[in-house]
Amino acid sequence: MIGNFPYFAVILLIGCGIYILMFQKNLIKLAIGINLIENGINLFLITLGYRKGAIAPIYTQAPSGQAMVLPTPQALTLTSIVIGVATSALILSMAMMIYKHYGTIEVNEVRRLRG
Amino acid sequence: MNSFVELIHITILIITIFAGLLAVIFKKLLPAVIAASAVSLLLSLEFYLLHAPDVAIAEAAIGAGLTMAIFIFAIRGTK
Amino acid sequence: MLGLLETGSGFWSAIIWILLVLVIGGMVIYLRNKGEDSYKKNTEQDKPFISGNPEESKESSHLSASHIYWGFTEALKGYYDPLVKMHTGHINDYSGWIIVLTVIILIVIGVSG
Amino acid sequence: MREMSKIIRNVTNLVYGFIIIFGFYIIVHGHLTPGGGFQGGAVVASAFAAMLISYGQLNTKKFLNINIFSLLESCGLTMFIGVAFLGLGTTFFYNFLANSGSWFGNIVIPGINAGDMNTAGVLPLMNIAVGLEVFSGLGIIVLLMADGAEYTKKKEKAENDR
Amino acid sequence: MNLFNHTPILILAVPLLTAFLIPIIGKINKKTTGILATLALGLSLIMTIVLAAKVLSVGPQVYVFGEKSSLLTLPSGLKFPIRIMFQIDAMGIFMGLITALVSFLGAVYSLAFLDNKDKIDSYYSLLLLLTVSMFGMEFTGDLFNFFVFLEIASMASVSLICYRGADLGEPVEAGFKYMVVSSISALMVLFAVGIFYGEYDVLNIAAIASVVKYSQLDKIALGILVSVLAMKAGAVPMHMWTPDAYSEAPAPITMILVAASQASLYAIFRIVFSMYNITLNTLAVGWIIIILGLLSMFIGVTMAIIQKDIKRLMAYHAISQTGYMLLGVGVGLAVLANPEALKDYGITAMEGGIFHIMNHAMYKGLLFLTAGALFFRTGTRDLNKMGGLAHYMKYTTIFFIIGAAAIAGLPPFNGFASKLLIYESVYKFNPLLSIIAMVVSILTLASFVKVFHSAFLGPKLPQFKEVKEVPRSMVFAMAVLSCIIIFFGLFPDLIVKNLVHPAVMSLIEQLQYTGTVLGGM
Amino acid sequence: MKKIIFVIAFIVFFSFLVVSAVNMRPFGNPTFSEMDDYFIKNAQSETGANNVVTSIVFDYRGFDTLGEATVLFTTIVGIVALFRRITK
Repeated sequence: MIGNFPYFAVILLIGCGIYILMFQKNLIKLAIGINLIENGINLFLITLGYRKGAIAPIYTQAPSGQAMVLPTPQALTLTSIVIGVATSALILSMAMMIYKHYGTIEVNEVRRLRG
Repeated sequence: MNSFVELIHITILIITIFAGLLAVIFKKLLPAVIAASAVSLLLSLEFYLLHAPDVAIAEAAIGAGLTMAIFIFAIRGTK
Repeated sequence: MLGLLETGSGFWSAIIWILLVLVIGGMVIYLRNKGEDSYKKNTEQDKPFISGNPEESKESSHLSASHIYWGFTEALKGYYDPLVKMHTGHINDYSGWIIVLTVIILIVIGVSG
Repeated sequence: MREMSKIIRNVTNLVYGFIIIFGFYIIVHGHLTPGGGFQGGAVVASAFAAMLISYGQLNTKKFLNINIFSLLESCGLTMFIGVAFLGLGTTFFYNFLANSGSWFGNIVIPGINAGDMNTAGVLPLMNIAVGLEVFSGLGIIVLLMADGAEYTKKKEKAENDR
Repeated sequence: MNLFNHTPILILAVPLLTAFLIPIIGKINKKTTGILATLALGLSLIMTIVLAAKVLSVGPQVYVFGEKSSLLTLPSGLKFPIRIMFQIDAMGIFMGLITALVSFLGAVYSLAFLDNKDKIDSYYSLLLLLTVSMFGMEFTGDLFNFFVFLEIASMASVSLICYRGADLGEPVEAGFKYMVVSSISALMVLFAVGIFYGEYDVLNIAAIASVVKYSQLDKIALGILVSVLAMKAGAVPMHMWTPDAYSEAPAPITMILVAASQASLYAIFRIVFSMYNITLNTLAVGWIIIILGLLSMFIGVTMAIIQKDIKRLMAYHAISQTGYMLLGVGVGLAVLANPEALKDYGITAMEGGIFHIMNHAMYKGLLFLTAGALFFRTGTRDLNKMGGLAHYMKYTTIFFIIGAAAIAGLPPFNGFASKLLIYESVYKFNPLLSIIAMVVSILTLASFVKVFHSAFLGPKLPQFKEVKEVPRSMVFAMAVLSCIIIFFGLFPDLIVKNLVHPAVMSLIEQLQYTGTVLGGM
Repeated sequence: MKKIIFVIAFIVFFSFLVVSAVNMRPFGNPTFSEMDDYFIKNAQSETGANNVVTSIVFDYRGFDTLGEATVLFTTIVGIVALFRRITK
């Protein structure tokens, strides 16, 4: 019934993010787009690690005799979440500094460097 | 039983996608940020259902809490 | 021999090249020194002759950078205009070109099998 | 950012201590229950964010100091890489304490058990180091961005709000 | 505990530890941070040379994290490694040498260039972190670890690009643009990592190489990886961030950024050669890389001619020189499945391309440093406002002439040696490509004649009366690079035989890379 | 003109993503899981931690975690340098 539906959720989130990055014209919106791609890829990794009818990979007071989901993607996702918040923080502080110097956060006007 | 869990998965994912689309189409920044934060929150729920409690805690605290806070600071700083 | 670079179809050696340059340069200097001896320094001979007009001041005679290849860019206007126009400075374009190129590469890889 | 109404401040007063304690619990029990340095650090930092939002950054600066945070952050990172260096007798990041019988070195019976704090070798140490680094680091980010929001926004607008 | 066995990790760990300690030390004394960073980078340069000697004499080195012995790679009963490891072969150490040298000289140059700036401790910390991330990208044998280091590299370079952003708007704009594109690239790399993980359940590059099948998903992953990493390397038409970032960063950082983008180039080669090798359609992917190279060469150089900002001009040249590397290696890849052609000219073409990486790092670094020296004394980067500086800055002029001659491929400098290798071998593959490469070389010379004329020649200008030669540490950094350029130009065979040829062979022969980990499976 | 190219590219890129989603192995049934089975089986005895994820994060892939902490540190140093006019 569920089929490959989670993967489609992943690519829809990535698609939303890339759409924002390609067509929307506000610096903070761009940060939101990157955040969405990030979330999509996190979901992708966790989905890869899921195993039907398995439990979380923690031995403390676990029900016995059941398979566990794959733990590696969870470790990778933890890394990628922290990297994601770091990226957002840096991008947003740069957007604030751009506003300080330029007085705008519209993409059309933030282009003194060209040619 | 099994199909019930799958139904919950599908529902959460559909709401997540819907929130993601809202984050795209909202022109105002604050609603867009809140929609993006809702995506994070729902994903954290989905992570829990996928048996990844470690990631769920991290996503709830960082993705939904802190990221939204810094986005709101940034929106205040660019007004 | 040291400094001998095999290129598959021949070789290149900077040291031999330098020796050759030294030899040829020596010959050129020798020939030059044998040349015209009526030239004298600090006379009318070494002043620039600009069709009888007085020499301009040195500051205004310096050609600034944007004028150096004026003719070149003017001749290739049809090439340069769209090229410069492509460098818009929009961030959307930056990310857009990445997607465009990714798509092209994916199509080429997919078609070629 | 100005401070919020008195209700919100009181609720924050009540809650944020518990949030911080819960964060440290998550950090310390990282090798037994879901959680660890990152998650716990993030929870503690979100308590700081709540405080910042309800009290305004001018008041918050009285009890949260960026200099101390940056010191803590460097300490945490140095401790983390230091623990990794200590494994250099065999290789970098070698877990030299596990199953050794000394600190955090109790041998666990493989399989499901109730959990013993005194296991896992260097992992609890690394959890604490990373937790220290993450909560102070995210704290710096939140504090600096709140300051930056005041710094970069238009000045006359800020006057109107007051 | 034999520290000699741990050189691979100490190369990274020493600058990393210094970077973590610098914020604490900076609170006590700001002046010492620069010297400390230089010392750490010098130490890691020495260790890199030691490791290079070991790799070139003994063979590829493997360093496993957290295993009982640093040589034990496979846990019992498994076919592939589970831990993160460093796999350092000749190609990796070749890039490592470039990184170590360039960042050490950058730190030395910064001592005078950024004297008395505020928050100088942050600057040195970020410089060390950028260096560490480049080492990590070049040494690592794990795909996810590569992503992490890619992320550190982009964060550190963005922070350094907008280091002047507290007072000026343009650096922040450049940093923002670079951040957006490098986030996309890093996330796409992570997507590809996810694809590999989902398909094969391995993350080690050598282990993936042993199981990769070139299925539909592998093709998508390959396309994404090649395109986003080519973007990080600055290939046309995704080069637009390059002039922005290179021109707005402080000069020593620009020099290191060149090496950082070459680390991405290295990653393309690593993925195409070591991971896929002949399972992929070599002709198609080879032509993709060749065409990217041609576009980069031609558009880069033609855009450079019309620039007025000296560092922007040099940045466009960096794009065009990247094209040469892509061209050389692309030709090698196109004939990879054809042993005769590979032996006839493929290996030579790759030698040219790989040798050009090192040469480019050296002369482009030198040129950016001279541009920085001009900026340091005159306070402007606009070529229209400069003139007659040769009267005041004798050493800088000499260094500029050496660098410009090297980039234009004039004999006897090093640019000529690598370009000659590329011309001759590419001519056998397709004469047209070789001719375009030569035309580009001529245009390069033309645009540097323009810079030389407008910045250094001409009469003394009144506004530059106070200008004098730059401080000693800056001259030292430029002089070292000039000496290296001249040495490489005079004895190119030493470098090609001892460093470049092993690097090329370790790329072409996949087993040399995977065999060290998987034991010849 | 450029916008049309971008729209087409976006659509084609999205369709490639759809292709990859269709070709992905079925949800919930990993084809290969040797590495993870090794972790689940041996993590407890090798590192002594009950939480397998933590033992991967800090032991088997500890170097990644160091890199991740470094990313956070890099960002903070960068932001401090960017906002240096305020913090003085």
